[in-house]
Amino acid sequence: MTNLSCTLYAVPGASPGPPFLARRALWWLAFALMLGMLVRPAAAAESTAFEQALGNLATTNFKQKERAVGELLDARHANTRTVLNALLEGNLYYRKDDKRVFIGAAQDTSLRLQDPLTMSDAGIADASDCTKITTNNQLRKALKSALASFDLADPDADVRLAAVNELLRSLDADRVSILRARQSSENNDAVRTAIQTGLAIADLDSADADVRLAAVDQLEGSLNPEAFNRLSASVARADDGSYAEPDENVRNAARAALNAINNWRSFYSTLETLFFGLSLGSVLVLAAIGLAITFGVMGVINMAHGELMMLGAYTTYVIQLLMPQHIGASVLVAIPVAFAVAGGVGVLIERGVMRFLYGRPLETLLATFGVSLVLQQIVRDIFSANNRPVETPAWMAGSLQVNEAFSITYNRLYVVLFMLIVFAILQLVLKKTSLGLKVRAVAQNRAMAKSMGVRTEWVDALTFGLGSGIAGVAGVALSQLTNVGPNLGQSYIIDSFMVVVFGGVGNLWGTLIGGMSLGVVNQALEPYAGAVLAKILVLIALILFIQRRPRGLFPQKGRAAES
Amino acid sequence: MQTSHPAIQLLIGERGTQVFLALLLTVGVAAPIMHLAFPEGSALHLSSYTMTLMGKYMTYALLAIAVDLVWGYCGILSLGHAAFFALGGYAMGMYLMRQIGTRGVYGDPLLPDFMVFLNWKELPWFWQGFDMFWFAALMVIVVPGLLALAFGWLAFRSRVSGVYLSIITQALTYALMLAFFRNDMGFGGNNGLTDFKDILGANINASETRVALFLTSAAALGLGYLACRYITLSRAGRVVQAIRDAESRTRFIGYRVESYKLWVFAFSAVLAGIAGALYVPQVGIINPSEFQPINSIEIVIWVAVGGRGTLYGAVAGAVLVNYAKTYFTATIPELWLYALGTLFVIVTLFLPKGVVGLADKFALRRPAARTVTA
Amino acid sequence: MNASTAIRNGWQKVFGAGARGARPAPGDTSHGTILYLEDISVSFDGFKALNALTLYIDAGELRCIIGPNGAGKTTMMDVITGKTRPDAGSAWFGQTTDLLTLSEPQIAEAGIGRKFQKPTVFEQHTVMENLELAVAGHKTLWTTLRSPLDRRQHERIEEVLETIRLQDRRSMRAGMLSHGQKQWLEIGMLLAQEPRLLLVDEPVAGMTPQEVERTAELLLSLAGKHSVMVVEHDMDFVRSIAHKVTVLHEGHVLAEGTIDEVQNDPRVVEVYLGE
Amino acid sequence: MRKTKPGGLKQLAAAIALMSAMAAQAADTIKVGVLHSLSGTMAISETTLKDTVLMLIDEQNKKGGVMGKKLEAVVVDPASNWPLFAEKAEQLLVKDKVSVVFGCWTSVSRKSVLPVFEKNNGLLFYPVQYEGEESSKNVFYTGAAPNQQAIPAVDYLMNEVGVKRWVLAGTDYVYPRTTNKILEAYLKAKGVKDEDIMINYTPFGHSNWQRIVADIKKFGSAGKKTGVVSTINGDANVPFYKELGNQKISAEDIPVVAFSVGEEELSGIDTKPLVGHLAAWNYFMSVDTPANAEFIKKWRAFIKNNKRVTNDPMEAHVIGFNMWVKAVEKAKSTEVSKVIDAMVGIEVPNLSGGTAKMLPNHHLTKPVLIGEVRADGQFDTVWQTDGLVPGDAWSDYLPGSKDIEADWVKLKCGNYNTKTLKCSGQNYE
Repeated sequence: MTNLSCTLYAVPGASPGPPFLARRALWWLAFALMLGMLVRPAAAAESTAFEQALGNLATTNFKQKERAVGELLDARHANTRTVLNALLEGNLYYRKDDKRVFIGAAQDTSLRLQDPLTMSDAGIADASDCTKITTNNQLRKALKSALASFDLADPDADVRLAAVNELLRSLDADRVSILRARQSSENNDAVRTAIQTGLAIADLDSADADVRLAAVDQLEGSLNPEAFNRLSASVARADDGSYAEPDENVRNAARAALNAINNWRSFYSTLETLFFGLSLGSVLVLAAIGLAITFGVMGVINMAHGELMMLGAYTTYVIQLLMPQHIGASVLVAIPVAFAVAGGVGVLIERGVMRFLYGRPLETLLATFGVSLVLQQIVRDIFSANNRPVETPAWMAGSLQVNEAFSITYNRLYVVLFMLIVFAILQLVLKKTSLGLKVRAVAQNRAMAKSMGVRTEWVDALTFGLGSGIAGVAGVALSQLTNVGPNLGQSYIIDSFMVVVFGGVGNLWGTLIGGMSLGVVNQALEPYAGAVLAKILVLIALILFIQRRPRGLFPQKGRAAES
Repeated sequence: MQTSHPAIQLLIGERGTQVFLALLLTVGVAAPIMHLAFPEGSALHLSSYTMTLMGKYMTYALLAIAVDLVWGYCGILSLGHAAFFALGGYAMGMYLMRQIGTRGVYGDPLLPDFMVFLNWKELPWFWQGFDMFWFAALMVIVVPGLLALAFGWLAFRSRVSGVYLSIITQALTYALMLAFFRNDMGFGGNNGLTDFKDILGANINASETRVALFLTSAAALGLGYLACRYITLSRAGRVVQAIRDAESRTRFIGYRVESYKLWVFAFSAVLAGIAGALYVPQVGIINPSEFQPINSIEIVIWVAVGGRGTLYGAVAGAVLVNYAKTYFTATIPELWLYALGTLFVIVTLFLPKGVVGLADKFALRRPAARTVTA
Repeated sequence: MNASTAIRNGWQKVFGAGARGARPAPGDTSHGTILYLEDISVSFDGFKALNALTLYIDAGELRCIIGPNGAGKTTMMDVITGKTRPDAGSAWFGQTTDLLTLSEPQIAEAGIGRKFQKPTVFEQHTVMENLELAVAGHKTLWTTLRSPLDRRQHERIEEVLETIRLQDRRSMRAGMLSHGQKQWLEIGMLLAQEPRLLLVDEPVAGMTPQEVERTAELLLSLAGKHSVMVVEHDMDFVRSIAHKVTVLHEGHVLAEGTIDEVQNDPRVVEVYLGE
Repeated sequence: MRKTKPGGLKQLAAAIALMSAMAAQAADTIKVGVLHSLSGTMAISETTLKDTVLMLIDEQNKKGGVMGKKLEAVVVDPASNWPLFAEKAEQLLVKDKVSVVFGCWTSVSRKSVLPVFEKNNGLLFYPVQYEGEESSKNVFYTGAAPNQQAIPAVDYLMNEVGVKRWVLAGTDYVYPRTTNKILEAYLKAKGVKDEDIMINYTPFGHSNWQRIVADIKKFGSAGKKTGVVSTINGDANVPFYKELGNQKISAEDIPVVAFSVGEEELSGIDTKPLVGHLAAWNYFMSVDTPANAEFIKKWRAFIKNNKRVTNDPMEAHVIGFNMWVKAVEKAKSTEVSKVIDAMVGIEVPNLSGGTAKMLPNHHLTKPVLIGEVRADGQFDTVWQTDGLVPGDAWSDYLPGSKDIEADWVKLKCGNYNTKTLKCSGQNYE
């Protein structure tokens, strides 16, 4: 057996690597399927081969590890799958003194070992006596591919779909035959479609023109990138004028299919751009909306606004430190806490500094700039100048795969939704509560509001606190998108002011629509102009826009606003 | 009884001006002598480091005056003056780059080093002419001036004012910063222009050149100050201040407010450009971070700390804040942001007229500056 | 107005080109009327501040405009001085000058001066400087930058100072003046401007009875040489100066005539009593 | 400055005595300048290096200093402001008269201080990987040159991973521009076609990567193995990797090899989405050598934080500092010219078990390590060069610089053109 595989490896051109390993896994699976049962060999020969293969894993050489994985598959041992899984998850160790391989579970500084041969407990070892068997990308890919073939018969359709997609990543004749065998017994639509697409791609290589034609028909409308690549290749004209696809009819069908695919692709890419724009716009709006209150309603040029967002982001970090077991919930908990922290600091700033400066808006700029420097340095002293790692909860990671050409990342999607919720709540507070009424009254006519018994000082503090608190909430969202460090605020302050001014000072709807349109325009330009030029163009457009409409998108109207 | 010609009032009048001019003259004379005449190690020796530092402060002071003219006197809060400063600096930097000649690391006679490594084959059109000093000097004035005219024409014509104006000036300098950061623009990208060798044939690092640059900065500051003072004392200056206090009222008396604002803005931009041009050879580098929006805000803060609406206050603020920065970053590198931040808050809260306002309070029963004009 | 003239006008506004050049003599009053307002309408957010207002002022006339709050008095002045552009209608200064095409400084230069309801003097400037700013003459940047006032202008300022009795306050900052003095200073600035049509918004608010009396004298003395339009609430004051009174209501002219005619007009009575 | 409490003359006298003792000592110390930003955008990276130098000085003083004299650190904060770097450099050299300066991170800060060091004949140790194309008499470059980082990394991707299609993504400044230029020339020399290379530049601190990552994904779906070579700088990395993770681009499909992401940066990132992505450095904290274990222990004790990580530029400072100490002892003087002459040829052990040698072009010999990011923010070394790679100041793959050589021993020149036989730049007469 060992000899045989040695000769097998010696075959020139059989490059070691994922397809090679997967193929053997597939053969094995095919064999199992043919027998209609999972093989349960207990034979001594297989155990020996398995044991030997295991021993070969005890190395730091990745090439050798790949070979050992191949041997493990060849051994067709009942525990092969468990071992491969353990290797993929980094739970496979070898003892330094005798190079024996174990499945290990880390417990503080020690390891609970399990013998992979018998799956029996092998006692506890000191962690420093064992070496973890590491993997690299190529090895992990091979392992995943090998494990996928085990999953093809999994009762869970999602697992099967993932397995099929894993196999589609590198198709060859063996996989095709496996997929063909699986096709008839597959009862889930999504999985079957995936299999059919894969088979159709394979059929493009058929010698029979009718089969190829049928395959092209099958692929029409498919957004699988591989399908697109193969179809494009088939109609591409080589240097000598010949085509990869010899049959004229098939070529025409392929062109038609490509046309259809291209149409869909450009449709989805427009959707994608729109979503990118909306999500960028949401970030801008979130960053700006607190400012729309402190700056727009109160007239304070709050240069510390960015630092209040930074406080919100750091709050998220601290909350995660406090509840490391519940990362998923930590972000939700952080929202009210960040509101309270940033809002509280905002009230402090208002009571300590701002209240002496009403009616002197430009001086608020100076003072809040000073405050922002101090806040930055405080954070630097507490948390160090380094960025802090804020974890992304599982429910915010990944993307919503609409189809193979269009997916929406969850974190961006949630940010859009989150922004809308924050905006709605803010509108409610300002329009429906007595605080909101007072805020608007003070904004419009301070003296009059005061004479009517509104405690303007109290309203000022709460308004500033509200704006600051919302900045903190925005910081929670930003912590999921970007660095959490002392400079976080600086990178958003300019953009925030632009959004508020573009929308029209004192108008929350203006901020919403302004931020969204700036985001969409920026993203629409980016594919043509690149990220930098797109931003420059947006800035120039903003300058020209303001000179067309000197009071922003939604100016405050009436005689009061004119003077 | 009758308002005398502003030219006569330039040197007399305000005590602040007198103090400023006296100080400038003293420093301008003493510093070069202390640097050149006394040997190193002598107690009276002034190191080239200190002198260059003082020269740098002077360019900052000139920049502060420029901002004070538009903000303190005309009420235009420009948060984009660093852009004009940087443009002037770039014009000078381009001249200095061209003077390197074959002494660059690649030894290319025509192309600056960064163009060689970007594989550029020929000099872009906008670099033509900068090998001549007079042309570069002209550009120091023309480029910021024209940009200010174009920008101001757009903004003032449609009566953009207040925070809207401030924010679009930020957008202007921000856009310029992003543009200059692009290596494809042909201004050296992030590294900017550096490693200068000669200015007007003299080694830029030589003591004599440093003295000459220092003296030029002092002269520019003095002349810039007097020019601004002339403007503020003239009838036009009074119109400008009237615009600051009641813009639409000024319009109803028959003044073309836009025109006044535009030319004051442009003149101020030119001053900023000159300051930038003098700054660059003394610090030895110009790079796009000079365009940072935050820099423009800082200039405004110098003026506010010093005392808005008095030219000598702007000078005092620029020197004070920058000296504080130099001093704090060396003595308390870990705490200096606290010191600076607190300084800003304290000045705003307790010294609404800046530090010169404080000085005025102590100067007993000094006749108000304005009464002198009568 | 097409795009190129718009740009040219914009350019002129900013650079003042043509300001010293030949311009048609504004306010040609050969037909005896100095101000024509016809069918002027202005609305703010759906609220009609002026509603097809039609009003003529004769050369040399002293006209009083009265009306309850919100009648559109200030808006009308805004339209005349170029601050507000009407949605519809026409406004001519004399036969040749279309006010709707001019900017505020051009209108001022054409010869219309305005005193605001709330006294707006330049508080940081001295009394003298306020008058210097206002005094008639070239007001371009180049002139003001280069040359001080000429002899004639100085004389004019002295005259005005005497008229408004602020000679001994000439070096005082305008912000330090009393309310009445500010009113006077503003009137003085108006005089220094030597306009042909004066728009005076509530000139006697906050004045002592003596001051009111003197103001009435002053305004009467101006009439004839200048045309004056006074907006005022104080009916005694109106009675003391007015030959002809116009009543505005809800953005249009309700009644016009002598003070007695107007006061006996039932519609006017209803408007005022209804208030 | 603490005020002396009004507690009697004794205390005052003691304080005076102490101060005079300090002054006496100060006269007898060797001053070491530390020129790293402690505030502003670069504080993130540079603060650690300041602490590293302080620790090294502390260690050296415990060993009795250098030539019997104690070392004294002079720390300044250039605040991530490039002109301020030049000003502070001049202050260190002219006012404080330091014997040596350890400092700078960004290329622009180095370019800014370069004339100052050359004019005042100062001595600078620059610890960060950089774009090369420079060799100054007054600067020792202890970080990697492009041939000690970028080229081996590309070799690894090409030969071991089988990458056929390349994305060169970088922040738009000199280091990525130059590195990508070198890599592009190198790849083309290896037969990679134009259409298989995608080059993309983004501004500093770029945070919205949706579009670019989507483009990379499309570029990578053309049926050939695709790899990304990232010279993306600092702050822009976090959102970049997050976006990669969220758009489900795994390291197995499209590996990203980064030159600016080390342990320090990873400690500020949620590393889950990064697992498997690569970095090329000359040192990893996970390197299993006694010297490294000792260094980590000392560092953690000094910084009083048991979780602090170490990184490549820190190792560069360790090497540079030890070399400087050796050179001073060899020259028996701290005089800059003598130390510079003594530096070339000095060998000190590095932390990964090899020996760093100072070459005549003022660059070092270094091993090159490729590591894959682990979930705990450390790297698994997956590949390393057989021996040490000598740093090359002037790239052989750039048309402008392939004829240029730096040799401060024989040629006494940092940019000697072997074609024209001329020396330009610093020693040009």
